[in-house]
Amino acid sequence: MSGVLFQIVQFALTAALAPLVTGLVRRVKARLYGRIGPSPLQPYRDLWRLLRKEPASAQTASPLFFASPAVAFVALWLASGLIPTFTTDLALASAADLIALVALLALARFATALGGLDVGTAFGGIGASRDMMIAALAEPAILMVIFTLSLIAGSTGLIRIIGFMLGGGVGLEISLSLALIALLMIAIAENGRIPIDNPATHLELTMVHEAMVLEYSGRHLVLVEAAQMLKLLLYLSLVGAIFAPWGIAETDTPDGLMAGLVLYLMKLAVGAAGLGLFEVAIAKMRVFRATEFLGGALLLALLATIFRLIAETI
Amino acid sequence: MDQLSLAAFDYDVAHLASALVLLAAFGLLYQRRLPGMINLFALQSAALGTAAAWQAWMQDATQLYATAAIVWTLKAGAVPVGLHWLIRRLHSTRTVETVLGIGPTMLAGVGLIALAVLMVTPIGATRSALTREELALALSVILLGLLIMITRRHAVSQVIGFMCIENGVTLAVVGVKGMPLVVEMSVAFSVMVACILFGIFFFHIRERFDTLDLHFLESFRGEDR
Amino acid sequence: MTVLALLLLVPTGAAVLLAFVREDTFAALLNVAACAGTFAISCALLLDRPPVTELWLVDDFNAYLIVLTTFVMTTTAVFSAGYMAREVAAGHLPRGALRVYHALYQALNGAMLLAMVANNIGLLWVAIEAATLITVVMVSLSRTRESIEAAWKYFILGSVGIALALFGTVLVYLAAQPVIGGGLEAMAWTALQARAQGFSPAVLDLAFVFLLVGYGTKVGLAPVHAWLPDAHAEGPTPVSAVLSGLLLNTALYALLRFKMVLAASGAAATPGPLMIALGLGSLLFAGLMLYRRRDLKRFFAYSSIEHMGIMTFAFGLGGVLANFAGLLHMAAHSLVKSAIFFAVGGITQLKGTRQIAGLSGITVSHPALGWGLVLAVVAIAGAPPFGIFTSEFLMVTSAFPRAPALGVPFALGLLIGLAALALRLQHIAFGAATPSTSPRAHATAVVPLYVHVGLALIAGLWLPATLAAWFGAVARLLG
Amino acid sequence: MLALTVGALGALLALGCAGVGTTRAPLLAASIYVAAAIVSAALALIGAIRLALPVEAAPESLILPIGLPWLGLHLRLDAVSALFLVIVHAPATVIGLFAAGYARHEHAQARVLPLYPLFVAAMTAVLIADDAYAFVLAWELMSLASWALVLAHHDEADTAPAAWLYLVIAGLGTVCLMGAFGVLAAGAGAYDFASLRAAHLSPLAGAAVVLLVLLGAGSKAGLMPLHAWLPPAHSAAPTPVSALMSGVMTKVALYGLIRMLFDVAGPVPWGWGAALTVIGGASAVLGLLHALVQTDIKRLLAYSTVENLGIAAIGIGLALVFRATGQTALATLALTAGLLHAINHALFKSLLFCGTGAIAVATGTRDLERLGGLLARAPLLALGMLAGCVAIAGLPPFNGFVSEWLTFQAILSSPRLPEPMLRLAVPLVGVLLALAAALAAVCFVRAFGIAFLGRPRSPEAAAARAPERSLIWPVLVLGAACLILGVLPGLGIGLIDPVARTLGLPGFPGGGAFALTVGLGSGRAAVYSGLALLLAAGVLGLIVTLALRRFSPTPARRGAAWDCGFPEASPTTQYTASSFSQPLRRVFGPAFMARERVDMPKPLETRAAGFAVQVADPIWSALYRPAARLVEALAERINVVQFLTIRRYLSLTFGALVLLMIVVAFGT
Repeated sequence: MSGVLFQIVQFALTAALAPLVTGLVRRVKARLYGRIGPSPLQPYRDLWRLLRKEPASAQTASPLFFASPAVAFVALWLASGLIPTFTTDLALASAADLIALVALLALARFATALGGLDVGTAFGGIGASRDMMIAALAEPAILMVIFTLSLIAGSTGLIRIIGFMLGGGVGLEISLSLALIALLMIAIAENGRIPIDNPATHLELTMVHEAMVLEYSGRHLVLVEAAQMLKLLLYLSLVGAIFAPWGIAETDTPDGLMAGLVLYLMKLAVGAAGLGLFEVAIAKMRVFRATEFLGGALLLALLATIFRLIAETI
Repeated sequence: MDQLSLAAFDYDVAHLASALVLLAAFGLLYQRRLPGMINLFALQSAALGTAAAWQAWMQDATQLYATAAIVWTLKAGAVPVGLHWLIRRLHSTRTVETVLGIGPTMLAGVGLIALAVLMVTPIGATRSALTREELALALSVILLGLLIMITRRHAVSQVIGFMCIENGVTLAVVGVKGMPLVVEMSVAFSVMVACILFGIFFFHIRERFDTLDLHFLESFRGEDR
Repeated sequence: MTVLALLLLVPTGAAVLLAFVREDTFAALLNVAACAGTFAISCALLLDRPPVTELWLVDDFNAYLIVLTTFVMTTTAVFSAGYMAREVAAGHLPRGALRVYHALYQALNGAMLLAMVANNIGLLWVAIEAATLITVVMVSLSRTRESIEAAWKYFILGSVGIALALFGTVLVYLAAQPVIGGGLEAMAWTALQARAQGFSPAVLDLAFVFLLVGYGTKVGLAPVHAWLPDAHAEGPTPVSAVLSGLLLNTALYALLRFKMVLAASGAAATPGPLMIALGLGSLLFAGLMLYRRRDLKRFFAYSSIEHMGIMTFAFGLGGVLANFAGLLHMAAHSLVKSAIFFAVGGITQLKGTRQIAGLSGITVSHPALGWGLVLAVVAIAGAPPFGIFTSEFLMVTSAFPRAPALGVPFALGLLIGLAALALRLQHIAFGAATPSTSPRAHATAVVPLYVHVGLALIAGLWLPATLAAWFGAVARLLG
Repeated sequence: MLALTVGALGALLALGCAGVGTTRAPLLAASIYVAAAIVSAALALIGAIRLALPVEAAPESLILPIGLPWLGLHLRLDAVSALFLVIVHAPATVIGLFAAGYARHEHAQARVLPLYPLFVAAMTAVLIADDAYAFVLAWELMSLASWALVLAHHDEADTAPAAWLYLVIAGLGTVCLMGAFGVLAAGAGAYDFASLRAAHLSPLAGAAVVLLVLLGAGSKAGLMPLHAWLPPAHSAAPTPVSALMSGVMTKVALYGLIRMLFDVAGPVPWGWGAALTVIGGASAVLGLLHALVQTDIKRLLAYSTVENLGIAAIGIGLALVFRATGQTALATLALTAGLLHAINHALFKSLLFCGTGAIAVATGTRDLERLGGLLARAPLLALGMLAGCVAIAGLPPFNGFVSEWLTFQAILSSPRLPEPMLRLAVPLVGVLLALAAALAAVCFVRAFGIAFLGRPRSPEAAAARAPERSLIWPVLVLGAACLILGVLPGLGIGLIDPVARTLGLPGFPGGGAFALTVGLGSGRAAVYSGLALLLAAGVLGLIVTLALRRFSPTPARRGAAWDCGFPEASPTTQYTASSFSQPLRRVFGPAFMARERVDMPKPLETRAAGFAVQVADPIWSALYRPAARLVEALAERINVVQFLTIRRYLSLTFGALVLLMIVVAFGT
């Protein structure tokens, strides 16, 4: 019963926090660039404004065009709700393991790409094709990370993994650190951050994700943006849940939950700051360099698996 | 004189005849002029006939006399005459161009005879000496005949080669004791020979077996390449 | 005995009679009637077999071959009745050629039957030689230069082969004579098989070499096959059908009889490897030759070489299964291959050419004939559910475990053949139809075709028990 | 029930004969297809009933008095056959109904109608055959019928080569199977599976059997490198036939693999399982890479068939490995994964082919470059195809994801393997599978997006009208089936469970009708509940829609596309199929020897710029072309023998004679 309750809280929490995280990242970047920058709450205002606007769209747009942002948003929301953030006692967390999580992300991407192709403009095509290419390279990498984790923890279920990590049975492992780096690289790629893509750009030929969603406006754009924000949050909390599981309550005692919640917020803050710092530090790369970037991630993840296997063999 | 020496004498005569056949075959291999080949063939057939007759007398098998008669009349008589007439009729060149040089051909012939002997030796254990050696001779004659056929280009010489094969077979036939149907077979054979001669004459083979008529061979070689 | 005498006398008599019949259509009918008569007689032969005499023999082995021969001769006669008439009408045959043809047709029938029922190796030889001479004349019937050259090639190579075969026969007698004693007895299959133990293996081996090369020439085994493609291509199509379907089988029958003797003698071990070598060689050689053929009839002639190789390989492999397969293959092949030649005859007459390049889309222009061809070629390629599939299944399955080194090239050969057949079949049967002289295919070509294919189907799915029993018995004797 | 099955075969044959006459009667043709579909439904039902029986129930067997005289035709219906009866005939039913609707668009009906029921019958016969002869007979009949069906449109240019290649590779497979059975039967005449099972083989002979089976059944399943026949044959065949060949016949090939490797050929050493797994992985990735660059939808689907069969092969291979290393529970898991994927693929591949047929009817083309904007013109068809694309892309909540998930779980169990080599190899296969899964998404975004979305790229696409209902609802039905199996995977696993136990493996570890649970003991466990996710998503979706309704009521305004302010770009400015796959074509260029030719005019030149891409299958040039060249060269070389002179032929005779004599002289 409590599981259902916490699950609802979790959904609400992720939905509520997502814009804030994005805002934080922007704020940090602005500060590092020497600007004051908008308040972290700015994204909420943007979304609200967009929501109230009258959406305009092409005549050629089909129903699928309007459905796809919703599907993507729901898939991502669902996925983000499956990651234990402050407690492992979630009704749904046991209904889907990491593989299912990745599949949900893929579903969201599938829907977005179709939306990009729908209107029939050149940019939609560019964005969809490049986004799918990046994903096609990122997905094997993340699955290899999952392999490593499940080799260590003995399951692809997040709860078990977190339990294992918290159990302290695991020391500092090469494979784990490799997996972490790989996961971070994938997260950057998947969220269309620098150096793969620039969320702030509107120079057509450098766009990936933005090009895909060029045609959206009004409430549809809201869903798109929100979905992006959710995705960022999702990856941050995923990294946090796996590699910094401290504080996630395994038994629902009030203070345990409280601690979990607070720690989760702190993790997010740290993650956002780190991301901002990283983005400021490096420059965007050409689209086709992305393959090398992701190939590196895949290699790292593979190395992690192999190290793990060797460790098991010896 | 006791039986044994008499028997020995019989063998010698039989040998002599068969050896003559083989010798003639060798001569055919050596001879490069058509008339010479024809005469040699006549000689070979005569020797064969003698061998047949001798065997007929030894085994007192009447049908062998018939065989001997056929051989003498047809092969030693009619066929050579016919061939002489034929080559005159075809105005074919007197000397035959051989595929292989005479020397190598002779060597090959010797090799074939060696092979024949090699094939026959294991038989010895159970057979009486006569048939074994008869067999060796017959086998060599057949092989030599085949060799003649493939080393000579002229149609007539190839016919002679074929008939040499046949002589070898007949030699074997008369060699073995009491073989039935010998006459029928030799008759059937003669029919075949007759057909070949008829064919050569009828189809105007000028130079060689492998051309009926040169200019349509270009158009037809079984299939256009 | 009387039945047997009838079996031989009817064709001979018919041959003599037909030699004097000038009226072609009547002659054709008479020809069919005579064949049908021999077929009926042979069936009677099946019901009660005549006792084995020192000259005549009907046993499990040749009984079915006799019936097969008479049957195929009958259907081919039906086919030729229509076909030859059209050939004459088209002016492809000289006047009066049909008289010779019909007479020789019956003579050939008689010669082959004589070869089958003879219980005497000498008589067998005479019969096969007669058959050779007869077919030579039949091949040269159209008097074109091509046909004459083909006939000449056939004649010379055939004669040499026959001569070698005679020497082999003499050698067998030589081996038998000391054990059995002189006389016809020493040339009778029955006696040879019964008392083969005492024969000198060395003589038998030597004999078999000559028989293999000699009769092998008639079977059409590479490398002594050379007469076969041209003879098939240049002779009238019914003759090609009979050559492929029956005469090759007859020669193979002779070879197998001798193999039985060697198998019975026990000591001699040569036949197997030699036959395997020649069979495999023929299979691969013919399979490759198929690719370069442009003449339809010559194409299928090579396919006959291929199948003769397959059978020879199977018999060389020996063992009950392989021998059974070989026997079944003999029957199925003669049915299907003659059926193919019926189709080919019909097609070449409709399209007016024998060049594969000029033939296309038969199933479009003449569905019945076209699909008949497809069925027959598919059957010859060893596809189910026809008899040839069954035999090839048995061959492959028994070749692989016993001699993988042989099974692999054998399978490869089958594949090469299949690929070539499929390639040409698709071109001939499908695609855009080339112009044809008549919109309708001729019933005399189509009906026998489907009859044969149907029988091949039965052979594949439901082999009559008695026939299977005979095959089994013979297969054991073949060693 | 076996008797009923045989009766059904008879009925199908009768239908085939009935089809011979009907050339120009669409109605009659349709009714024959419907009848065939009814028979298929009956057969599927029979299979289901048999599966419902307790596993201990002895399999029915039957001996027909045909076939080899001393053997007869052995037939047998056990759980394995029953499962594949379902796998084959459930889709075949729908395809039959689709074919009935498609009949009026089939111009070569006379060449399809008689063979279609024969083809179905042959596939069924393979499933119930219980002796080598019957098996090979049915197998080859299946190939033959499908070959003739591929040739149905023989008037089109590239049909003949496709059919020829297909027949030759099929022949290779058949010969290999014959060889395998031969080694098992060891020259004795007993070909019934019962005695083949009893065969005791030397390790070498056993290896030969497995190799031959892999070649024989693998070629039919379209596993690399024997996949070359699939794309051309599928694109040449009439659409219902392509659907049968791709969706159904390949499953019969899997049946052959399983029947031989798990049942008849006895236990197989793990090395072979590993080999099959690796082959499967390679087929999955390479197949998909090629699917990615095709523009003919049917070719695309054919290559994706190679991919999916590869995935199934991974499962089956792992099952072999696990069984050989004594981990039967894991073996069941892997086998279930493979078989479940087979079921799923049968469903969505049939769907996609039927849908392609409908597209072709609507627009008259299957070329992606000429399609576009179909969603607006045939919305229902688009819906069905979307379901199929999502399913085959392996995305939840559809069925494709479930089987891939299970396969991943099986791969993740590889550390339990004793051989270190395997432990390292299997995860690499995992990478391949992951890559394949990701690429599948790309491939089918492309397929659906280019065909159904955007604006029409050609007049015929613009003029397209929705095809008639009878072509659409089969697609929808199959789509629904895909969804149901994805949400309730328990149904599929329930079907497979008896099979595993019939093959001497334990029941499925875990299970659960609603939540698919895999419990592997010692704390290893994983859960996936499509149903729960679907419900949650439903709730969240409801919330989203309500929220939007509440806070953003203003209706959308329609106008020109924004497109960064470009004015009214023509449809030709859209991304095309080949431009969509261009990035990946670059990344994986070597895999398909992609050659791009750009022809850019100089400045001040007035001619149009040109761009051409050509892709080729490296395996083709590495394996098939050399073989063809070799045969050609040999044929050329020996062809001189046809043109010798009589004297030379005589020399051949002479040589043969002398040679044989020498052999005899020295041989004995």
